[in-house]
Amino acid sequence: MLVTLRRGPRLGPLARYILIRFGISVLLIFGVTLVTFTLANLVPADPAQAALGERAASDPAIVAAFREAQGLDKPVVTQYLVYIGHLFQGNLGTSTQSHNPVTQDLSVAFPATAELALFVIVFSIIIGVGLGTWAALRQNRFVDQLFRVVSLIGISIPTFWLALAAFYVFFYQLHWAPGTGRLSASLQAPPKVTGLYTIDALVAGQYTTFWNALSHLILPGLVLVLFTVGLLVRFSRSAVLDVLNQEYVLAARAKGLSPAGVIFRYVLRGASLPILTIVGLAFGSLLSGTVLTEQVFGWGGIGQYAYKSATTLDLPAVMGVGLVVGVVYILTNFIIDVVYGVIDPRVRVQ
Amino acid sequence: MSDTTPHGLSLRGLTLELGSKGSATQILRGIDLDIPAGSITGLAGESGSGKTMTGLAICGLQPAGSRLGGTISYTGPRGSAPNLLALKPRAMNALRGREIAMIFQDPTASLHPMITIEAQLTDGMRHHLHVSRSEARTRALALLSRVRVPDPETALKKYPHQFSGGQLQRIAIAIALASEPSVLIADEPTTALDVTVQAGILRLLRELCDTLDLAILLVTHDLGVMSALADTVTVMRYGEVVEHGSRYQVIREPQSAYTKSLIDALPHPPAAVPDAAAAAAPVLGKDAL
Amino acid sequence: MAGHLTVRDAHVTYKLPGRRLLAAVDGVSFDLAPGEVLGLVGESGCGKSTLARAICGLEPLSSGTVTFDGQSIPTLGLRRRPAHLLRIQMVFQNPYSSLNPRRRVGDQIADGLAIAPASERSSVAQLLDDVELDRNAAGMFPHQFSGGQRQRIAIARAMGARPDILVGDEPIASLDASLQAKVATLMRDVALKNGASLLFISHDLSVVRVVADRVAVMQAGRIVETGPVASVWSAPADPYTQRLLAAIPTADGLGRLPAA
Amino acid sequence: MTSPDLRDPALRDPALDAPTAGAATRLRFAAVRSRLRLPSAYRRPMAIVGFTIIALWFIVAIFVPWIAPFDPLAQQFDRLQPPGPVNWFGTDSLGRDVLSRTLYGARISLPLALILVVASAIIGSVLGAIAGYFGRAVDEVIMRVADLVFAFPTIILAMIVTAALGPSLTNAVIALLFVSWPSYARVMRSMVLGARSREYVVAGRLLGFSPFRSLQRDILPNVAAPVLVLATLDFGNAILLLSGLSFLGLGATPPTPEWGAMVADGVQNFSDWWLAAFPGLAIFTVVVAFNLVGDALRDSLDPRTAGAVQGVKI
Repeated sequence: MLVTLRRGPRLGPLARYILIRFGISVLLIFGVTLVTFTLANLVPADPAQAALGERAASDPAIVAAFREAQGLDKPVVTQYLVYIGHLFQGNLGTSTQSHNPVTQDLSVAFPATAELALFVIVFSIIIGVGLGTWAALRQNRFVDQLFRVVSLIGISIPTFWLALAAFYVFFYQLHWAPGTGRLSASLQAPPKVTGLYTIDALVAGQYTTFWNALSHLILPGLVLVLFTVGLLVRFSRSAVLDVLNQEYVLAARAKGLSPAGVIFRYVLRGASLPILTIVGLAFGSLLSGTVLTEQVFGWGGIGQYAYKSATTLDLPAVMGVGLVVGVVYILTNFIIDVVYGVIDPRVRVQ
Repeated sequence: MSDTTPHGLSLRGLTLELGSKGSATQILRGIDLDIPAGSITGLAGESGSGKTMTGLAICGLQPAGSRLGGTISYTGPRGSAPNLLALKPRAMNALRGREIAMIFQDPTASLHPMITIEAQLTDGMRHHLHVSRSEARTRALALLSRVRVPDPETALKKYPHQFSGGQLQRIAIAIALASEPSVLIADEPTTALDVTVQAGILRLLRELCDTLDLAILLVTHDLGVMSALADTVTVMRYGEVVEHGSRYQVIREPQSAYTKSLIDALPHPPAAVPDAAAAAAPVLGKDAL
Repeated sequence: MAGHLTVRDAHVTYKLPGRRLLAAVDGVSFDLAPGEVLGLVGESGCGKSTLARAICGLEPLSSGTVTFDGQSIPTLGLRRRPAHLLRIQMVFQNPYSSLNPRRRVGDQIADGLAIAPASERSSVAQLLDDVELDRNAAGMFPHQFSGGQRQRIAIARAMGARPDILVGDEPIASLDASLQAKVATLMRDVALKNGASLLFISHDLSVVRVVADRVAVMQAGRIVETGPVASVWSAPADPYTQRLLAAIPTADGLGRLPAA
Repeated sequence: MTSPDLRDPALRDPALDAPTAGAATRLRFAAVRSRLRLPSAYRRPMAIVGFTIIALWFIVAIFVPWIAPFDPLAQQFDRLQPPGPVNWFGTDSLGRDVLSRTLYGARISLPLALILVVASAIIGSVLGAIAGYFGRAVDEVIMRVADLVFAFPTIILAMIVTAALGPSLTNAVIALLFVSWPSYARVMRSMVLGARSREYVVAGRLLGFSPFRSLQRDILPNVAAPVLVLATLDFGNAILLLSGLSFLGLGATPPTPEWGAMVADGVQNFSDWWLAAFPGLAIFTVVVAFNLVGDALRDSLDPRTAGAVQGVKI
């Protein structure tokens, strides 16, 4: 008794699914602009005073000029529309602290964080999902207990403290790790292609720079990996356990396939959706983690920039960071949604 | 073993216990059961009788941490094993799917929702028979026709959710038969299906048993299904065999009080069918005795 | 006797993804007279459960009417169920989810008693007797009972409300084969003893034959055949009913394969 | 569990003897969630460890004036002394006793985390229950706001909110409240949605329960346990976020002996490891303890991950 009412545009189910997810992501991004803008306008502390300092702020003329220059004297709705208009031109305003356009500040900070985050997420997925699966297959045995403890420590240890401890031990005491920053002071940043020093150095053939950049990545990277891996081990373990209880795994074993075949073709495919979900979440907490660790390692990324601008009430910069991180996070989740649709035929139908 | 040994499976004193040594639960308490080739052996019982666990134990798919005892001997056209329980895991895995295959109650759960029918149908035979991708595909098409899934070419490209329950169970049977096994364990193969769909599956199982000389173990709680399909019937309760005999004998002249109570609980006990009519009735399929 | 249910040209339509519509119930009409046991038979997806839910006001009708003693049945939205409709009660398919796991059995049966007219009000103990359960059951929790026992509790709870109509939505489908006929018969006896009519929904025609006076066979949202159960069983008129009957495997020990 | 046959008594949860394997899998969560077996949860050794640590920290928080050797604010010692017989945990850059400050830190973090978790659990659960039960427009509005909050990584949003409100511990709690209610709302909503169509809830409605009574009698008691687990696990998270914000200078202001802020002191005086080590350990022990207890609670709700079931041999 199925009746087809009208035919939609001739799109495959996957294309339609992706289009819908994309639409939702765009709406969310608009929501994010609204949130960053609203929050910035809630500020009870006077940004004029914060930017100009006590003395200048006591002169009404200077304050008025500042407010006009920043557009703070106009109605809120107009301010928002102006803000959106500027966004479309890639204009995030001017930082009240660095006096640079926020876009320019972010274009320096963003690749730094991207390099760290990519390094961490790739390692974490490999290690986290691998160990989580292993633990699930050895449920309640020694490896399982061991990984559970390690992942428990990973998610329970304060990232900023771990960063500090790692820096103290491996740099200050053991001298194994290089100091703060992304490169040693003696080296020049490689010519900018992607903004990721390791990749740019390889592109330029500067192998010394590459190894140096890599060695700087390792310590902050490992600190963040421990946390992200902790999260991934926990959740992929339980996702795999869920799938192991599915009848299709029993059926696959009844076929006499090799254990590896059952695990890779049946179990991991079945667990891939929840694992992807948690990868998205882990990426979010990784971005949070960078804020707390970049400060310690003087990394000069988005995290450190966010910290500086938030503590100094640098409104345009705060809005810019919130927006960029929000958009990155939404896009990550969009990509994950698309992957869902590609690997699970049932998702497209809904 | 000599060629005169009848093909099939033979269980002797099969026991299975779960849980730690101190507080173990006996799931199976010494099952004797013969599953000869070319015949459908019925295993009946209520929830918790251990009938499903018997089927799983034959395939070596008992829960981890359970302990098995007794023997399961196997004789097939390609070889024999005096005791499956004594085999190394690797050897048992080579047998599983190749010599002894299994189908489950709910095909929507026993097929992987994210893998195409082609992949699920061919991976077993590619593993066991080492056939090429294209040959596997040809075999898969033939199997789907054999279990009468319409339009096998298209069916191969589809995913499980695109089929009805009855079609899926046919596909699951095709998957089980992919490596030409000689034993098929069917665990409640029609319980999740509608009655009109069930009839088709029952006929298919009978036909496959007769034409392929399969040894089929039919595990079901439904005495109607049992009566339609099984040649011999074994009734289990609390992990023990309470009655064993030919289909007619167990259903019409049950010896144990428990079997009697099961049969009396039916909405239409067989007594309603006159014996004279029974004797004269045309009988489809084989009669074991 | 009060409690006449009339269903006239009822349609229930669902929206599916991709702008498609599914007519789950597609123009169904029937009557349920007081004191009657009507069996509604069909296979999965035929719309029999949707129809049962519509009768209880749990699904909105897209057209047609369902009336109870002349009053139409509104959809149970976020309001309380109107008092006169409390005289239609239901027993669900799954005894493992139809009882609140955190409340004592006696309290749940008392919920039914609370809405019965004072003059007809029974007691928890009496209801437990009716469904052949020990009176001590009242103090226990649902997980302490087997499926068959839980279904008896659900029947007791529904009957406590002194309904005029008891609807059983596949009440025996989840039970062991050896319990099905027993529970179905119990349900019929309890309903009739308390003066209720019974709408017994099942996919199993052989059980319906044991409990129902009249049977209606549903296929793809429509009733294809209705009549006294004995005559439908022995001389089905509709081809679908014939197929359905022929497909039932009989436990006669003869090895006869049902017609496919 | 490898067997699909949950009918075998040894395999099934005692609460559950479902008739068909399919139904059993579907029902499993309903039946299992229904009974929170607290005693067995607390009998697990790891849970006992966690519980003991939590109890010790709460005792410290309550009785700290009698436990701490010195005034946490008094600048009465030589500055930056390493741990020694007088100052077991050393002294900080203003000559205050690190041990006393660490112990007093419990008085700040624990109550604030408690307030935060309880408040966000209540706000989130109520909003989620409303969204799930009443659906439609209410649901849309509540869940779209939740989606927006989820569009940001937690601490970034908390940072923006705190920056907007001005740095202070109160504002940090408000900011974290703002970012943490939606996870409860999501969990609660999905559980209420699941429970709403459960047969016993429908049966209750058919027996004339009003929506409110149905929510209170049939739904909430059966969905409370998972929220409790979430809250327990979230407690550790709350401590981490609070101290994180303080570490960034957006929470506690000097001279408050807050753990995160104390670790931040350690960044300034990098070579004096004891400044950061002890408050950091304090955070770690509290968070681990709550995660241990939360895990044990979750396992007891979900026997799949619990010790009763062995792994699957593949």
